[in-house]
Amino acid sequence: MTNHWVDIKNTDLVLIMGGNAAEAHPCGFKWVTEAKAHRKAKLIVVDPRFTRSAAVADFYAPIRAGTDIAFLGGLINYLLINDKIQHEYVKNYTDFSFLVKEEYGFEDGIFTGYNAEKRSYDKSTWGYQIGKDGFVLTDPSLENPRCVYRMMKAHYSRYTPDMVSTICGTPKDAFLKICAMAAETSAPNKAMTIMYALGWTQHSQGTQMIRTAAMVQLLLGNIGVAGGGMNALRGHSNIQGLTDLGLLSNLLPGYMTLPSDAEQDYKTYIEKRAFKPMRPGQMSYWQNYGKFFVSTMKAWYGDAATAENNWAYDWLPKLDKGYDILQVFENMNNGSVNGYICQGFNPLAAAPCKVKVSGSLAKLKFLVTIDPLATETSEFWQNHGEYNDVDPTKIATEVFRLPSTCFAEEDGSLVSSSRVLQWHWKAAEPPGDALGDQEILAGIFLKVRELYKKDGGAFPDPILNLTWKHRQPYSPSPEELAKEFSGRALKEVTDPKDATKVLVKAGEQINGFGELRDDGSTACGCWIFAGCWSEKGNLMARRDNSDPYGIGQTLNWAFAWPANRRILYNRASCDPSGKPYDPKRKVIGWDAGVGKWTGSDIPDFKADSAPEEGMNPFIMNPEGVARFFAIDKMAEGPFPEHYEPMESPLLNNPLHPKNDQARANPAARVFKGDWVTFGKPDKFPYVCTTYRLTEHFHFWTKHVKTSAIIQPEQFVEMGEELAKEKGIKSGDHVRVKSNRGFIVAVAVVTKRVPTLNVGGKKVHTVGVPIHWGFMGLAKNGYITNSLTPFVGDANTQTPEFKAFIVNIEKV
Amino acid sequence: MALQSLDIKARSATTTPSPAVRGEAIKVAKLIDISKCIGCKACQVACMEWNDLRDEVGTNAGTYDNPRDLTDQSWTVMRFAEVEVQAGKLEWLIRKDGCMHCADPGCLKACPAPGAIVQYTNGIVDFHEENCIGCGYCITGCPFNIPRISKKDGKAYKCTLCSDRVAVGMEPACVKTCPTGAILFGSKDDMIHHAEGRITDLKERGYQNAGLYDPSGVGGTHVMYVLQHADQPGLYNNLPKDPHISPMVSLWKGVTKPLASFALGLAVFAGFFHYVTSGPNEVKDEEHTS
Amino acid sequence: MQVTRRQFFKICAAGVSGSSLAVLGFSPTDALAEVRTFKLARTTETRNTCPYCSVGCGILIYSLGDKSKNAPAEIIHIEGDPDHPVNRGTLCPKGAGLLDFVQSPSRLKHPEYRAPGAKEWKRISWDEAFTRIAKLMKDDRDKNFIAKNDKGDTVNRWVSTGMLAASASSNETGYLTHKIARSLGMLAFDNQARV
Amino acid sequence: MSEQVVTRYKVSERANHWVTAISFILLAASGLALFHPAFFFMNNLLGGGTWSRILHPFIGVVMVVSFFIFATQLWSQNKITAADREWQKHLGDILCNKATQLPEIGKYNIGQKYLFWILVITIALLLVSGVVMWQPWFTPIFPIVLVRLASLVHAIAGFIAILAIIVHIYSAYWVKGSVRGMTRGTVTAAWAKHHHPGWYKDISKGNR
Repeated sequence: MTNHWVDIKNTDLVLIMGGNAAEAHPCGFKWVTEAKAHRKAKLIVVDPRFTRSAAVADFYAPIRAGTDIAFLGGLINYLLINDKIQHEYVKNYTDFSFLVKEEYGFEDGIFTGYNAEKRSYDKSTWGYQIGKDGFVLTDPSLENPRCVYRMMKAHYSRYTPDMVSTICGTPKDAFLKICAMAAETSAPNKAMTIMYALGWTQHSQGTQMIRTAAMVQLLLGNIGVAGGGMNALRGHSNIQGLTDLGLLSNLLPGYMTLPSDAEQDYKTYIEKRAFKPMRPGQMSYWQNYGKFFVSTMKAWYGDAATAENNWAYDWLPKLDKGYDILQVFENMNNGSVNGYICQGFNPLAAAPCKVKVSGSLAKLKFLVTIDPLATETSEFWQNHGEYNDVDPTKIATEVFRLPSTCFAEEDGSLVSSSRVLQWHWKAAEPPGDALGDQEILAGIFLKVRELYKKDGGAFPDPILNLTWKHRQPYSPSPEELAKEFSGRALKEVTDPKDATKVLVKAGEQINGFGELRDDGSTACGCWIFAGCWSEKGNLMARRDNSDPYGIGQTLNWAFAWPANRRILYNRASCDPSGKPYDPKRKVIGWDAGVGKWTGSDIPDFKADSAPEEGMNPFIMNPEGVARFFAIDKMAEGPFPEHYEPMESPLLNNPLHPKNDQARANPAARVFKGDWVTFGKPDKFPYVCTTYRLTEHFHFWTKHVKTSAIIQPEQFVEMGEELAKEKGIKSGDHVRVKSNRGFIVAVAVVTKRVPTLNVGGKKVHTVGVPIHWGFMGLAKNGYITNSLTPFVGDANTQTPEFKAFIVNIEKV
Repeated sequence: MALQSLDIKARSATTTPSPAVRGEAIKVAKLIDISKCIGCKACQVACMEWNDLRDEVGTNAGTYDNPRDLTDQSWTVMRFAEVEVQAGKLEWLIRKDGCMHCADPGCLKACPAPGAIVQYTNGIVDFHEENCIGCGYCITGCPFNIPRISKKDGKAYKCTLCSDRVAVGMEPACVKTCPTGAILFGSKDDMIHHAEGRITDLKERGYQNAGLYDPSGVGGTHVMYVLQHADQPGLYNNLPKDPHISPMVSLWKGVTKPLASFALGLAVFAGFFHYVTSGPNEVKDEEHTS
Repeated sequence: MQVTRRQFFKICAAGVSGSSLAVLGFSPTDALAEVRTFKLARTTETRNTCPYCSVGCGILIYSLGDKSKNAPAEIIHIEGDPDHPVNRGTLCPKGAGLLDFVQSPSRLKHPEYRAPGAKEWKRISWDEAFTRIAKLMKDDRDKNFIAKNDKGDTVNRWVSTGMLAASASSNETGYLTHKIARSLGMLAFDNQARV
Repeated sequence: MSEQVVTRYKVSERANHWVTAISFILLAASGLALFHPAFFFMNNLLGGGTWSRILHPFIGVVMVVSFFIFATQLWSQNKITAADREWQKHLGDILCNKATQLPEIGKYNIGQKYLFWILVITIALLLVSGVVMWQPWFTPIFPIVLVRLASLVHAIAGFIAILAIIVHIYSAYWVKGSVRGMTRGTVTAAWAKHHHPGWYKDISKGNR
C-alpha cells in the first residue's frame, strides 16, 4: 500500500476493483465504512461478481474477468477528453511533458521491437529523448506530439465508452457513471483511493492492470495524499515482509536485485542500479545502492566480506533466468529438480494446474515440508480417493513432514500491508515436539555446514562463512535476528558533512538507512528495515496509539518502513510551493521558519530541501517524477494495452480483431508443452474466475473448526440464466471442467453473478472458491487449481487464476 | 459471580415482583446496522468461541447460510437475501439473526419453570439452563422463533447477549469483533441516537424508507436493526413487520392461567361446601332392608 | 375405607393453604439467577498479531495459569486488541476463530518420514530428520552445483533443489531463510507473493 | 346379616380405571405444575421439573391406552337416553339430597355419561396436542403456529378434564357406597337399586 489501512478513512471515494476488500480484509475494510460514515465518502465496486463488498457499495458495476485494462483505459480516456485531471500535479510531478523517443511506436496491438518467436520485446526504443546534458528533454507547453501527455492521449483515444462496454460487458451508463464519480476527485482537495488485490495481480496482464490504475490516480492527483493512493491489499500476514526481505528468485533484501550471468563485474553491477538523476536537482535515492548492498553482505558474511573480494559479490548465485514457482515446477516436471523444501507453503493446493504439480512432485527425490498443519502437499503421494487419486507405491519421493510452531508460540515481527513492522509475543509452548522455524532452519543448516566442514564439497565458502553469531546456535533468537536486519555500525559512523560528528558508535545499532556506508563500516540485513531496532530499543514493539493530528498516522505505533513513513510519496500532497493541497488532511508541509518539512507524517523527501530547490516528490525515480510512460520497466509495453486473458470466450481482441498476435498478452511466457493445455471457447464457453471467501483463509482454515462450521463445503457460483440453460438448481452437484481437469461441487445459483453482454454475445461467468482440499475438518473437496492454467503475468509470472474458461454440467 | 437478584427485573414462572422493579437502571442495547453488514460471520465465530459452542460441520445447501439455522450451538446466524427492490438494482441484504431481547419477552411469559428465564434490569433476557426443564414453551412464546432445544441435554439455549461479559463491563463478543462496526453496543438511548444518524445518511444515499427496527409490539427490543427498507422488514428473510406475542400464547399464559387455577380451586371449594351444606348422598337404611 | 367428615376438612385445609402459599410464590424450588462466571478473570494476557492476512490485526491471547513452572500455559481464548490502531479490537471470522487454529486436530506434533513407495508415515526424531535432509541436500548440491556457466562466467548457483518460503512466518524467520538459501546458492526460491 | 351385593365392575375394568386414574393424577399434577407457578411444586411428585417434562408425555401415552380400552368397555352404556334427560331435570333436587321421583336410569346417570364423553373428547385432544408439544421429539417437525395452538388446546382440554375429574371424585365421595364399586368391584344391592334402578333391574334379571 502506498498509504495505510487507517488512512482510508480520509478518502472521498473508494474504488474496489481487482479485489474484494470486505471479504478478504474485513478489518481493514472497516476504514471504508468509517470514510462513508464520517466523510460521506462513496464506495464503488467493479467486479465480475456482486461480492460482499458490493453489498455495502453505493454503486456496483459488473465487468468481464480479465478486462480491467480496457475499463481503466476507458477511464483515462474520459479524464483526458473531459479535462478532469489535476493540472498542477500532473504537470509538475509526472512525466507529462517528457519527450518520447522518435523510434518508439505502436501498431495494431504490438509495440516496437517485438520478437514473436521469443515472445519478448527489444525495449531499446521504449525511452525518453535524452538531451546533450544527459537529462530528459521536455516540453512544458505540452504541444510537442511526442510528449508523454499527447502520446498517452492518442493511445487511449481508442478506449471509447462503447469500446469499453464491448470488451468488458459493463453497461455503458454504469461505466460513465463511475467515470464521472472518479473525475470529481481531480479537484486538489478531493481524494480517491483504489483498493485492489489478487483480482488484478493474477492475470497474464496483471501488472499492467495495476499500472493503468496507478495512471488514473496520477491523473487525478491522488498519489501521496491522505485518503488516496494505490493500495495493494497483500495476502498473507507477512507476505509484505517476505517480499521486503527479498525472498523471491531474483531479489536481495530491500528490493535489491541479484546479478545476472552477464554481470561478472561488481562495479558495473552497482553502477547499473545506482541510477543517476535524469532531471536536474533530483534525488534519485537508488544512488545509494552500493551502501545498501555492502551493508547486506557485511551482515551475511561478516569479516569474510571485504573490499578485496568485492564484499563476496561472487558468492551470490547469478541468474540465467527467473526461477519463479511456475518455472520451478516446469523444471521439476522435466526432471531437473531433485529436492524441494516447502516451508509453510502448500503448492499442491496453491499452484496452478494440479495435475502438473502433482506429477512434478512425484519426480522429486526428496520433499521437506515444514508446517504447523498437515497440508495436502505433505500427502501428495497418499491416495485420498477421488480427490487425490494416486498410487503411493509408484511414487519414489522421500518425504519429511516437520512440525513447526504457529504465531501463538513464537516471538517475532510481521509486516502488515501498511508496511508496519509489528512485534508479537509468545503465549504458549507448541504441541508435542514441534519446533520454531528458526530452530528447524538452524538444525538443517548447521548439519549441512558440519558436513561441508568435515568432508568439503562444491563451493563451501559461503556456507562456511555465513555469519552465525547466535548465543544458542541451534536456536537463533528473534531478537538477535531482528537486530541483524535492522543493522549496526561495525566501526564508528560519522556525519559526511562533518567528520567530527559521530552518528553511531562502533557496535551500536544504527538509527536508519541514512547511516549506512559502502566501506564495510556498517552491517544491515535489510536496508529498508534499518532502524527498526535501534539503540532506543525494539521500535516494532511500540504500542503508543496516539494520533495527535486525527488523521490516523499513529507514528509511535510499531515501526513502518521506510524510516517510519506512513504515506509514501507524501511530498506530492503539497503544491510545488510546499503548501498542502488540502490543509484539513495535512500530511506534511514546508515550514519555512524551521527550514524543514513537518506534519503528521515523516516526510518521504529530503527533509530540509526547500520547495525552491525544485526537487520532485518521487525520489526513488531518477526523474523525480512519476511515469505514465513506463520506459523499459514493463515486459509488454510502456503504455498498458488491453489483451484478452490467455483463455478467453472471445476468439480475438476487439481492439485488434485482425491481429492474432495481439489477442492475448504477446509477452506472457508459455512453456512449450502448455499450449495444448489451453482450451477453446467452443468446448469451454464460460468464463471462470477463482477467489477466496471471507469465511476461510487459503487452505489453512479448513483445519479450523469454526471456519469449517460457517462455510463447510465446496461450491461453485453461477448466474440464474446459465443455471436455467443447464437445468441446474441451487444445491445440485455440478461438474466444472477445464481443459486441465475438473472439480465437482454444490451449485449456488445466484443473481449475484450477472450474465454479460460482450459485443452482442452473452457471456456467462462461473465462480469457484479455492478453499477446499482433502485434508482438514471441512468437508473434503477437489483442489480448485485442478482447473487453472499454467501461465502467469508477463512481468511477475503470477498465475492467471482469475480468468480462464470452463464448461459445466449437472451430475 | 455473585447472585444477581438485585439486577433482576423479571423472572419466569414467578408471581411476585423481583427486587429491581423498585427502580430504573440504564438499559443496554445492541444495534445491528444492516447497511454496514458484509455478512462475514465474524459475529457467529466470536459467539461460538466465547460461549464454547461448536455446531456440526454441515453441508452447503446452495446458499451462503451456514449453519443453516439457529441451534443450541449456533446462537446467531447470518441470513442472506438477494432482492431487487428497485428493478435492476440488486441488493444483498444480510441479517444477523438471533435473540432480540424483547422488553416484553414472550419466552419468559411462556416459561413454566421458575427462574429458567430472567430479564435483567439492563434489558438482557437470559436463560438459566439449571432451572430449565426443557418443555420448549419458550419457543412457542417467542415471536421471532429464536430459542432451540438441545438434542443432547434437552434444555433451551439462545443468545445471552454475553451477560457474563456485560456483567463485568465488557461488550458482547459479536459486537467487539464486528469488523465494519455494523454491530454496536451501548445504552439503548445512545443506540437510538446513533441509529438516527445512520438513517439520515442512508436517506441521503437514496434509501428513502430507511429506519430503525425497535418493534413496539414486544415493548421494544434490546437488539435493534437499522434497515434500508424499514417499510418492508419481510425482505430481510421474513423479519416480522409487527411482532407480538401470539394471542394464543397470551391467552394460554395470560388471563387463562389465574382464572383457570381459580376455577379449579373453586371446584374443590364448591364440593367442600356442598358436602358441608347438603351432606352425603347416602342410601337410606330402609332401602337396605327392603 | 371411609374418610370421616373431620378428616376431609383437614385434607382440604392443607390443600388450600398449600396452594395459596404457592400462589404467593412460595415455591420450594425457588433458585436465584446468576450469570456465567467470567472466564478470563485470572488468565494471562499476551499480545500478538493475527497470522492470516496482511491487515495485521492486534490480538490478545488468553492462557490458563500464570506461567508458573508447574503450570504449562494453555491457550483458551483469543480476541481483538482494542488498542491496535487498525483493528481496534475487531476481528474477522478467521481471526475470531484463531483459537481453533491453535487447537486444531490437524496440528502436527512429531517429525514424520515417508520412505519411497511407502503408504504410511513413520515417526522419526528431529536428529534423524536433520541428518537425513542435510545429507540429501549436500549430495544433490555437490552433484549439481554450477560454479561456471557454458561461457565460463562465475555463476555459483544451485538450481536442482528449490525452496518455497512461508509468507506467514516472521521477518526473523524470513531473513534467516534468505541468508541460508543464498549461501547455498539457491535460486529456485519463491514465496506466496504470487498465489 | 350379610349385605346383599351386586358386581358393578369386573377386574379388568377396575384395573383399567385405576391405571387411568393414577396416570391422570400424575399427569394433572405435572401438567398443573407447568400451567401455573402456584402448582410448580407438584413437579416433585415425578422427581422435579425436568423429570416431569420427560415423564409426563410417556405417562400420557399410558393413560391414553388404558383409558381408551376402558372407554370401549363402557362405550355402549354411555349413550344418552330420554330417561337420562328426564333425570337431568331433577339435578337440583338430587344435589340437595331431596330427589324422590326419579326416572329409572341405567348403569350410568347423565352426569356420569357427560363425564365419559368429556373425557373421551379431552383426552383425544390432549393426545393430539400433546404429541405436537412433545419435546424434543416431535415439536421440531411442526410449525410454531401449530405448536402454539396445541399448547393452548392442551391447556384448555387439561383444564376441562381436571375440572371434570374433580366433580367425578367428589361425586364418588359424596355418593356414599360408590367407591367400593371401583375398589372391590361390588356395590350393595340397595345402592344399585337406589341410584341405578334400571341397571339393577337388568342385572337382577340376568342373575335369575
